[in-house]
Amino acid sequence: MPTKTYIQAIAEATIEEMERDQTVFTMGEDLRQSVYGATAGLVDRFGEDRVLDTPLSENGFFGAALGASLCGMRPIVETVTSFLWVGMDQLVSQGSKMRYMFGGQAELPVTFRVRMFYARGAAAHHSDRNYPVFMNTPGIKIICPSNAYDAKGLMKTAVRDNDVCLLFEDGIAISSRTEVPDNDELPDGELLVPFGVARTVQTGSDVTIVGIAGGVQHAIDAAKVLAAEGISVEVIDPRTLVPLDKESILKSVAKTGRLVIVDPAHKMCSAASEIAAIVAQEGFWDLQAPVQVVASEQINVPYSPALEPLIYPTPEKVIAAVRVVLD
Amino acid sequence: MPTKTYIQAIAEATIEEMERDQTVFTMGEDLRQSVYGATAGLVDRFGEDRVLDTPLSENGFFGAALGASLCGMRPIVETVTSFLWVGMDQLVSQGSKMRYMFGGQAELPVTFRVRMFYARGAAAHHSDRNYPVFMNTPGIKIICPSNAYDAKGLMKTAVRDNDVCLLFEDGIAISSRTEVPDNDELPDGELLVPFGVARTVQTGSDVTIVGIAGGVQHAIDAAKVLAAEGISVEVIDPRTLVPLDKESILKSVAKTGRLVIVDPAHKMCSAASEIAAIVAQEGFWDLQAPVQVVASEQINVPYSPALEPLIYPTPEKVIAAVRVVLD
Amino acid sequence: MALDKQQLEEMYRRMCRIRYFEEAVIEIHSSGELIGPAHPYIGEEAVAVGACAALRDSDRIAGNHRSHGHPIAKGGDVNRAMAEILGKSGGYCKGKGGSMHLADFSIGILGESGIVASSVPIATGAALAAKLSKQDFVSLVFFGDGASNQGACHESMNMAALWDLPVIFMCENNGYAITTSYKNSVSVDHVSDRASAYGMPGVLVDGQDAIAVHEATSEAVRRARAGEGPTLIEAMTYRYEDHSLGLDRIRKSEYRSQEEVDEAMKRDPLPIHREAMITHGFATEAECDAIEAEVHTEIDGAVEFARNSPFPEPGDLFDDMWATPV
Amino acid sequence: MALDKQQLEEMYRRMCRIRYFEEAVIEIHSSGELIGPAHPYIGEEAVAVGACAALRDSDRIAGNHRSHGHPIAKGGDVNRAMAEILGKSGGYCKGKGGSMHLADFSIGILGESGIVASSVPIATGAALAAKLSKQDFVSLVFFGDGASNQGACHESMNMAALWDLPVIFMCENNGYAITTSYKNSVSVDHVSDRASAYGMPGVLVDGQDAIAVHEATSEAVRRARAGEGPTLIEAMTYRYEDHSLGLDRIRKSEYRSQEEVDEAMKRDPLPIHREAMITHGFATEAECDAIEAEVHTEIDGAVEFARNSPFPEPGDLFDDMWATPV
Ligand SMILES: Cc1ncc(C[n+]2csc(CCOP(=O)(O)OP(=O)(O)O)c2C)c(N)n1
Ligand SMILES: Cc1ncc(C[n+]2csc(CCOP(=O)(O)OP(=O)(O)O)c2C)c(N)n1
Ligand SMILES: [Mg+2]
Ligand SMILES: [Mg+2]
Repeated sequence: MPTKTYIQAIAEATIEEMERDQTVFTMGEDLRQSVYGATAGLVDRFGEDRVLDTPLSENGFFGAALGASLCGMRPIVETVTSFLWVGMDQLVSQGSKMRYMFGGQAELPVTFRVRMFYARGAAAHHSDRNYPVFMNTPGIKIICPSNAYDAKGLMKTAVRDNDVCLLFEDGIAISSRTEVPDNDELPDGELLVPFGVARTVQTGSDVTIVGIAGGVQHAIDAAKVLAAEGISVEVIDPRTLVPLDKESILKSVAKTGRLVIVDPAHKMCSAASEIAAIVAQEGFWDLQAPVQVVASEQINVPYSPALEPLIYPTPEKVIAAVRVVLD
Repeated sequence: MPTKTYIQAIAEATIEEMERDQTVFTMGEDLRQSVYGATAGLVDRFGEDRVLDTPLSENGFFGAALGASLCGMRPIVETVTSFLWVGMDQLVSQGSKMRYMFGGQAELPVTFRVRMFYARGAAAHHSDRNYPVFMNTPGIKIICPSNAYDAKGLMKTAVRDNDVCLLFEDGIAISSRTEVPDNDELPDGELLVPFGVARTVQTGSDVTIVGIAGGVQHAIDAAKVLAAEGISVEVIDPRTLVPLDKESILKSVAKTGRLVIVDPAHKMCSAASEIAAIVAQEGFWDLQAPVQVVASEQINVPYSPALEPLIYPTPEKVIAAVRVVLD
Repeated sequence: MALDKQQLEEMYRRMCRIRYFEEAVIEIHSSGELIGPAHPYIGEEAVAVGACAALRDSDRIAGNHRSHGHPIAKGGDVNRAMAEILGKSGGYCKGKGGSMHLADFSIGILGESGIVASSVPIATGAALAAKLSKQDFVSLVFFGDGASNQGACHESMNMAALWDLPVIFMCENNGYAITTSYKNSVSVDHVSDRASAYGMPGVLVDGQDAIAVHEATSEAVRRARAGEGPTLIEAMTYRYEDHSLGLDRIRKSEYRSQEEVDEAMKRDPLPIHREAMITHGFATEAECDAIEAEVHTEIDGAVEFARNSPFPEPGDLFDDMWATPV
Repeated sequence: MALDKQQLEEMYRRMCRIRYFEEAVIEIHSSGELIGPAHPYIGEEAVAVGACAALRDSDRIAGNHRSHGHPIAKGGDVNRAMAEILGKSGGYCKGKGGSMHLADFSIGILGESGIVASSVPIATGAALAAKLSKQDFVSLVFFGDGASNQGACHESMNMAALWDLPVIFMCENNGYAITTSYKNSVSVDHVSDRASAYGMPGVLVDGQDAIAVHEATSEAVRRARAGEGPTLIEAMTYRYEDHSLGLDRIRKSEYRSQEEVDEAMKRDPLPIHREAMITHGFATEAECDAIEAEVHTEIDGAVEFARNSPFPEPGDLFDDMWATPV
């Protein structure tokens, strides 16, 4: 099976969906020149009308995408986590609310591709990992692929979904490669990954590690080290946070009795907090030890290469957390 | 001791702080006519320069308040939870980040008074309870008074604090009365409530209920009913979510072994989730039963009086949760 | 005159419909049957009706918190509108939206919106869809003088002008944002003066004269359909009632003088339109009376419909949240 | 000329300082010593220097992601600036801010900001503080042609005009936002054309000519200090380098032609200023050479300072987060 990078997977999904459906188009800043790498060649293939370069107006063009989606279009919007703040009103007040508020009349098939830069010296203004914010605002589906395969399959599902989807493209995974089948290798001729179905990355019996986005790789790396010591780790990647496959997590905890969650977001009110809370409510009797959350420190992202790495989860922190729950 | 309404308490705090310190001023929409009830008479007392009516430009005037605070002023900004989305970029990108990003050079003594309307038929666009969102974005202090006494004391502390403070004025508590001493009744001549110190509303031994904002009253009401059945409830009001007095919560759970959290925010990634996660990590061995979260349903706020009340916490839901943890 | 008898009468009918509808809402509110906020459109009827008279069913509109006039002007059903305001299952949004969120996608009403200026980008996006998919519809958004100060307006107008989108920006300048005079919130004399900053026409029109609003809108619609891009129209109008029902704290006379209110009320859009029809021989007194009587009956019917419509069931609570549930 | 020899020389010194500083940054970046993004100001030096020459130390500035030129023009210390860019503890922000967030509050530099247009409201607020507290300072904000499309600009300009705030909106129109020509993102010919939409003067100036920028800014500062309110200045300039170091995907020739770049580079602000000084008899060739040599030494020193400055310690991580810790 061919290997592809995460970003190639996104690019493939975009092209396939644009070819399949004339109502799909992309909009965002500097797409034609592919500043963020996922839209190269699109304008030659699909023309300028389907690859819109917008002015610097996130609130305006997020809203325009939503408005277009109400009228039969299926926009794919490219942006960056930190620019979501600028367009927050359209995302939350309109994107997450219109459908319910209008009694189900609004279909909102917009996919926001949100690059999540962090851990690369971009400082506080360009390093947000803000999906937990949108977990607290009901009405938006939240997709956090940790690898190229899921990125492609989830992105294609998102484009076909009639709800607003935020797809967070993890900045530390973006150049990583995984096996991604070509369409002719697939029985259905295409790769679609459903929402709300966690992936069990590896099975194990001593402890469950739930990884989110870039946290999955840390979980895998930690599991490898622990395996050498005879500790059997089950790694679970929820893949989508809304919907969240809590059953898979609870089932795993029922088996292992121990839970560590790895989340690159800031710790307070993180996705990890939510999962810990769910297990403390619904999986309590299965727990044999305290839950451990490995998330980012509750401070802004410092620029200095001497400081920045200290705030994020690392395999070492995950290993330390596993030792706590096995203690 | 005189009783005062929550909104009177806010008004008193505003006047006292404006009298005390010439750099304090208020800005927001329709303050001079006191549309939201807390700024009546201010313009007569302090003049138009210190009671600024702004254009409808939340991002602009939130930012202007932050900019003014960098230059020695102490703005009190009035707004509504739902309008925070509009000014989100200034709040998060600038308000929560400037101090750290600039290596501590920026002092940001701005208090945002944020009215939290809900449960009064205002529909999805005017019923946000979005403090958890700001818990995930480090750099902002979050104040959630549940009663008039705390509203006054915390507000005065906020105005004197050099960090950005969001003070959420709970819409269902806003006309409630509690005893609030006049200044001449107080040894220090004024009422200041410190941040990060929870209030134990009542002590008890069977179960701990942590209430947030309007959730505190539900906790108290539930506790009354339960007391009649011989169930002894300890009620804790954290009062501020950032900083969060987790020690008081953990201590109480150590005593009772059981925890219910009542939070009017949407359940996913709520303040309640965070508290549940903290206890699952740090208070696990004290827990004798699953934690229970009573928060708002994970859907948008419906308008109909036949539907809206169904989504929020109620004393009945709290009682049911207590029965679960005591089961 | 570009309008014929039937059109002029229909405009009058819709203006009456809005007026009587709002009067009924005020009455219902004062009885305590309605708890949430509601923002009466009384005094501004000529704007929505004049504008919508220039549109087709397939054209899209979006509006704001002052939200009953726009959908009724676009041809919305007063029964379903009133039921929505009472939170009933027979309402436009099955009771989930209420006063500020009326919508009827089947006739191009993309929804009223409570966050000030938030539907301006939405309407711009609808126009973008029309352009990209080569569908023959235009989009029109109603927003206030206060709203014009929001960044969302700037961004939308710039995009619309850049891309020649078929959108009409219809600013309803009723002089105030709640209590704030537009003179204290808009730094130039007129909102329409800002059109030049985007390279689009800015048109100032008498918002009490439905025919004038229709004319200005028709030209903007012509431009839009011809691919010539957006237009900013500012209709000068006046709100006769308080900002919002339920906001008792703000009595109208505290931020605007009684003389100003009285003066403004002399130019009531309903009699202005009625007289214009009669003067120009398009309708008789009797015909106008008949329309008024018909609409009164219609609105009584709407109130009855709304009152009889059942409340939604608790089991409906989670419906309509997702296209594919989570 | 309003400027004397000393001022003109100081302007030249600062322009050279920016140029050589940026050249050093580019060199350091290509060596791999610098990982984060950095946005060279080369080609635009006359804008920041011309503008800041019209300001006092007590006046405030705020800037954006293209962030080294503004603080240096305002009199910032190149040692601390360079150390910050390398993430060192001797940097302006102790290594916590980096290239995009240089700030020196002690001389009125309220900070560069990475979110495009986000410092425009901040600078407006600084001017509000000056007005409310009757402090005698003005505020000036640098933002790009791309930034001008953000709603934050609209809202700020409207407020500033309404309240006659002492703020100067300095738009650095370098023709592009990353790869997007301003002709495809601003719907009118010039950003300064938009000033009329706020009722403030809009001034178009040659941004390659520091003296011209100084003159335009001086008049705006005079207005501001006199309580006459804000001014929007658009300085036409050009970015000689790629948008950002590290964004290798965007080679300059793909979105702008080599001819265009070559043409623009003929109007290099440094030689323009140097020649103006010499032509008008304010400085000799030798004096100019001496300045250049001095500044080269200074920048070498800055690089050395930065390299020698220690990285922050892990124990510093949580400092500076709160005024009163949580
Ligand atoms: C973003 C936002 N800020 C504030 C409000 C509160 N609010 C509701 S209506 C209104 C005034 C709107 O004025 P205008 O746009 O002129 O419309 P009008 O009410 O006059 O029709 C305000 C401030 C809001 N709903 N949304
Ligand atoms: C809100 C926001 N959107 C997008 C970006 C990404 N971005 C960084 S610089 C830039 C272009 C800015 O153009 P302009 O304002 O003209 O300044 P210039 O870079 O030309 O100096 C963009 C799109 C950002 N930093 N912030
Ligand atoms: Mg108005
Ligand atoms: Mg530019």
